[in-house]
Amino acid sequence: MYQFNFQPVFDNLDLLLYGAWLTVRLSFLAMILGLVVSLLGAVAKTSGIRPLRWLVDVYVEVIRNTPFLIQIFFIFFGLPAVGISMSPNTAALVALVINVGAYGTEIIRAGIESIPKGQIEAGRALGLSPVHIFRYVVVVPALRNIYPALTSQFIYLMLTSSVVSVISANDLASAGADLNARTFASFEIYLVLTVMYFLLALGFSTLFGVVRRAFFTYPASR
Amino acid sequence: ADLAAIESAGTIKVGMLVDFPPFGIQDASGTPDGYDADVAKALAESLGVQAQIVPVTGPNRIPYLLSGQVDVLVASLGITEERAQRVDFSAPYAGISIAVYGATGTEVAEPADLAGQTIAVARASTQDTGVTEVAPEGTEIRRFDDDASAVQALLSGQVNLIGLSNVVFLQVDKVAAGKFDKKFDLSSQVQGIAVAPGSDALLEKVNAFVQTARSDGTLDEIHQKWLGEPLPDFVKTAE
Amino acid sequence: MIREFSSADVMFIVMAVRWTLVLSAVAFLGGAVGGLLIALARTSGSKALRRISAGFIQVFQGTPLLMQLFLVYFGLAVVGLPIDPLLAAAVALTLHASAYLGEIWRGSIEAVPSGQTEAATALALSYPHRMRHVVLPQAMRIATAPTVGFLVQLIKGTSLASIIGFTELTRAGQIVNNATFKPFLVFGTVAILYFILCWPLSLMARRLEARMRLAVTR
Amino acid sequence: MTEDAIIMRAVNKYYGGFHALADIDLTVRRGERIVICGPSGSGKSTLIRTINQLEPIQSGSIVVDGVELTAGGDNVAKVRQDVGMVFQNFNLFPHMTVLENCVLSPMKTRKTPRAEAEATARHYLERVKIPEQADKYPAQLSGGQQQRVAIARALCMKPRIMLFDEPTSALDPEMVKEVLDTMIDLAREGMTMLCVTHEMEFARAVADRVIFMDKGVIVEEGAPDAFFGNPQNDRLRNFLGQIA
Amino acid sequence: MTEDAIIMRAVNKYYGGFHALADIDLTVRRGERIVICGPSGSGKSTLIRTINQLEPIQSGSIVVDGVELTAGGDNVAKVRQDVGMVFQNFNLFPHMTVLENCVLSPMKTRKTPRAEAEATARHYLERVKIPEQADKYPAQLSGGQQQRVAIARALCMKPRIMLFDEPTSALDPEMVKEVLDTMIDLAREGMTMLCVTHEMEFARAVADRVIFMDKGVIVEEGAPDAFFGNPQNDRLRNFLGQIA
Ligand SMILES: Nc1ncnc2c1ncn2[C@@H]1O[C@H](COP(=O)(O)OP(=O)(O)OP(=O)(O)O)[C@@H](O)[C@H]1O
Ligand SMILES: Nc1ncnc2c1ncn2[C@@H]1O[C@H](COP(=O)(O)OP(=O)(O)OP(=O)(O)O)[C@@H](O)[C@H]1O
Ligand SMILES: [Mg+2]
Ligand SMILES: [Mg+2]
Repeated sequence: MYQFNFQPVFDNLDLLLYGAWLTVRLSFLAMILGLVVSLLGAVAKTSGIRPLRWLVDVYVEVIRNTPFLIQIFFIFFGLPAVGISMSPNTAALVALVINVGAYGTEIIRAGIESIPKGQIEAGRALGLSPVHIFRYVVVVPALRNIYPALTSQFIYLMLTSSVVSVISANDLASAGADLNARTFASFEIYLVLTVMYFLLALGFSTLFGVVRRAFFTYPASR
Repeated sequence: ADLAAIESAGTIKVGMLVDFPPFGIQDASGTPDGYDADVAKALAESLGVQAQIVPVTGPNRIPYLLSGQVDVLVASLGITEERAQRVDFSAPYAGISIAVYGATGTEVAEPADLAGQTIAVARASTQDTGVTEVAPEGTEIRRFDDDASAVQALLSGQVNLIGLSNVVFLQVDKVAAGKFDKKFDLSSQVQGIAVAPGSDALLEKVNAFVQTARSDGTLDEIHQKWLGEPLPDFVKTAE
Repeated sequence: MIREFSSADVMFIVMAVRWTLVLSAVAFLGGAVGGLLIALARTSGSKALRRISAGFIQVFQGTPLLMQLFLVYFGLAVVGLPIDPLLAAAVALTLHASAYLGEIWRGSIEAVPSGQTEAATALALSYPHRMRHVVLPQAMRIATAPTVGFLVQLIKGTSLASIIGFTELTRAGQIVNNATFKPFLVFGTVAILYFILCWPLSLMARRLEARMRLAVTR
Repeated sequence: MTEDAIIMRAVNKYYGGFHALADIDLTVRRGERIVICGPSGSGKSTLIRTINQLEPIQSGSIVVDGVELTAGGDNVAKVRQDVGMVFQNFNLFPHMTVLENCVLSPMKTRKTPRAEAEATARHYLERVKIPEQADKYPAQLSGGQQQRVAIARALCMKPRIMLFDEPTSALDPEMVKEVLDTMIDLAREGMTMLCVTHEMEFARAVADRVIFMDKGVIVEEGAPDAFFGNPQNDRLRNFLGQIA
Repeated sequence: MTEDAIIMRAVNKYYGGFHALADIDLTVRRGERIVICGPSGSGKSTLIRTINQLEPIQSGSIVVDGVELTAGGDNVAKVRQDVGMVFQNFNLFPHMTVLENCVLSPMKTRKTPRAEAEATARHYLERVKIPEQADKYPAQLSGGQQQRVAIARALCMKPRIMLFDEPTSALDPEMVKEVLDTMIDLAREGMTMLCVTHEMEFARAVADRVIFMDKGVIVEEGAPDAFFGNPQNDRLRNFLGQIA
């Protein structure tokens, strides 16, 4: 039977905690910026402007249908060839934002399209401008309708951010890998990492819950 | 693993890397091949059983062994003190030497010159350990998932130094002839066949195999085939 | 020992697609069934069911698939229950997909106005009929985009199964890249193959959505 | 079977802190036609929604067709097959055509074959004067057309009790008359009916009993003659005063 | 400024192949009160929805307050601020309280300060008798309460023209009277009004002109006296016959 020994993990807990902090920071920033990209993308996709819609379509389909690993690889190793060179951590953030933006665009678009036409008509009849209608009439119910899907995507983002270690960016997973290389206590490390990721996800879910209660708890229409 | 069980099953499950040329590769038909594969076959032969090769990766090879999914690792596993606490090593059956390489123009002659430089290594590799040990304060070590990514960082100009084995550097030099050269040696590294702790009977047999193969020319022949020279002396003499 | 990137390598990568397909199929099937059950439990009237499903989602959505695979495969072996890698992958992928799809579908079900359920209830439709004919078809309108978004991520996520020994598409690409040092060529090929696998899903989703849009609400 | 179609005893219903129904006692005989009226927000919709358990009640008991609703889950399902309902805001299924809306429940809960269910549906659509809209989606109908679909859909279940929540609100006078005529027919066929409506004409013409609600309480009830001719309650007098 | 509030010329509207409005000609003078009636599905809602361009028209022209709607995009926005509308199905914003529903547009399009907008909103909520519901969400209101919020919301924009689509359908007779009184007040204040309604009382009491539509066509129009007293058209005679 395998003898578990968590000593090496606890001896290096500070390393893992720092990694966890990096993951939180990276994914939080990516969520915020990704939300902005998603909203813009969804607006463009539901707008009447054809070329804009096509452009967003291409962006969404290319990003959604290719692996994140390859996207980040391209951004970090490929872009220097055309003179765009970023530090690993910046490249990781950029790649994550571009990635989550594509998924978010589609999710939010579905939310926007779920708003009954009558709501928009009422906004128009009140003389509200399209921007005001979007901002005050559409956004909140649209986000409410797809909120679980969107927050799931954000949790997924946090978990997949571990891929950034391929370009030597630092995060919780890479801290775990470093520790693994020094101690070879793989099971112990994986167990502790799993628990830490779980706690981070729990933290984010709690945050999403707070946001939901603040904005989306109005009684649903009959 | 239990020697008797292996013998009665008639096969030994060997974990090996398939992404570490020329030690472990996959040939064009997808079959594992390379120095490790040949050693594994020779080992099986000496035990009088069939070798069943299980492809493993750098990060998961030790879990594979410890959880009993494979009986032995012939997986270019460098012998280090930390690893020796987890697994039992045979006598060395292969070796590589590790050095710092870099762009020809870069002036780095000794570890102290690394200060202020950015150097790429494969995470959790021997070169990672080696560079980390000697690098002075102010060195930025970038750890990539594997040698290929680290080399890509070098080729794309994201770093201008790399910790690499002589074997892999040979290949880099073919891709970018003359653009990079060796700066200084880090260490030489011998590799052992690993078994899970408590497999003493198996380990004894493996050790017997390695001793014989080192002296009767079996390993020289395989080494010649894959690396173009006989087994280096530092391997033969190491314990 | 460096190799040129040859047609044999391309074949090797293409052949690896079969594992990607097998793993995806397993994950889709397991996830669809599990996800539906989770979503229904999460929106049910029973407090216990809601709690349990919420806990399930929290755990399996909140931990990385890589870790789940690792712990199921190696963890069970370590405690003396060796498990077939395909079974391990099936278990982990099903748990993972069920949690995500369950959460996505819960949201879509809740977005259907309660008047619809009330009307179906007043018509004496049983719970399964209510769901099957009234609520789920309308929930689908909102669910399609996020579901397809997740499924294409799942296809790509099966690459994590390489940790337990599957040489699927991504892993095959890494192996060839390590032998050839041609990342853009190799990963370009890999990306195109993924695109070929995923793109039809996106197209299907569009068709489906366009069809559902016919019946719009005023 | 008992004589009484619906018996409500001391029913109380709260929305959070808001007392929407206060100690409602009501017995409806088989075949009786009851009209419920009262000011907006007085709890009329809430009352009829408790009868088929769309709104859970906090205390009291409701017995429908001899079956105690509050007792167990399974009863409710059986009772609902016999209780048709027309909602104030229709609640048509937007993803189904008019015909599909009508045949869904007969086919699924009564296992009526499609052909028969469609025949019934077309019959009732004819009766509410929109046979030609059968293949449209609800969003393509005018308000009045939607309301008539809702009525036809409920009738397709051939219920023994019908609950109407302002079934003529979106209709023009002509259609109101059509629908009321349909309802009078149904009444003749012996159907038990509870109808929230402000059509006093209808109340006078077909109701056996008129109930006036205010602030969640049944303030007055009686046969139409007495109700309209000699209202006892101030609030009701006021209310009726506005109509004349 | 011209004398005429609304001028429709040869307006045609199709839903796919369905001819919903056929060659509509209609001129509404400033301050005029018009009642539109007609059978269900005759195009009444469609007609008033074209006036603030919620439904695009296929041919013809519509001029509102001297502004040609069909000409360009920007006009529409300006015109809509002066044209209030109460929808047949209310279309309240579910994520805002009653008060927020009412102050949204004044604050955003007219830049009214919040305090002032809220005061106006409370004033109109008072007028439709639901001041105490100001902080509830639409889903928490009864049907009649929702309808009154819709009316108050439209009035908060202080429009010069009001379009009502069956503004009293969900109301009890008492409330109908309240709302009609409010509308009569508005009419006195000189507001131009188009009202789809089946309340013939209201038509008689306040309408300057009554319009009868059938199958997308204006069949007859006239002052209430002539309209009710001496209908020319058979279809209309029939229609009125049902009411009496
Ligand atoms: N979900 C809810 N939360 C809080 N209050 C509610 C809710 N639903 C209804 N109410 C309140 O309960 C009261 C009764 O509502 P109900 O819908 O039964 O009225 P009603 O008599 O049908 O009125 P109407 O004729 O306007 O339809 C109203 O004052 C309403 O505001
Ligand atoms: N989107 C649509 N597609 C097809 N037909 C439509 C659509 N919207 C409305 N119609 C049809 O246009 C006709 C006019 O509808 P409208 O809503 O204007 O009627 P209305 O006079 O307001 O009736 P009601 O009094 O019942 O509200 C109806 O026959 C309706 O079926
Ligand atoms: Mg009501
Ligand atoms: Mg209408």
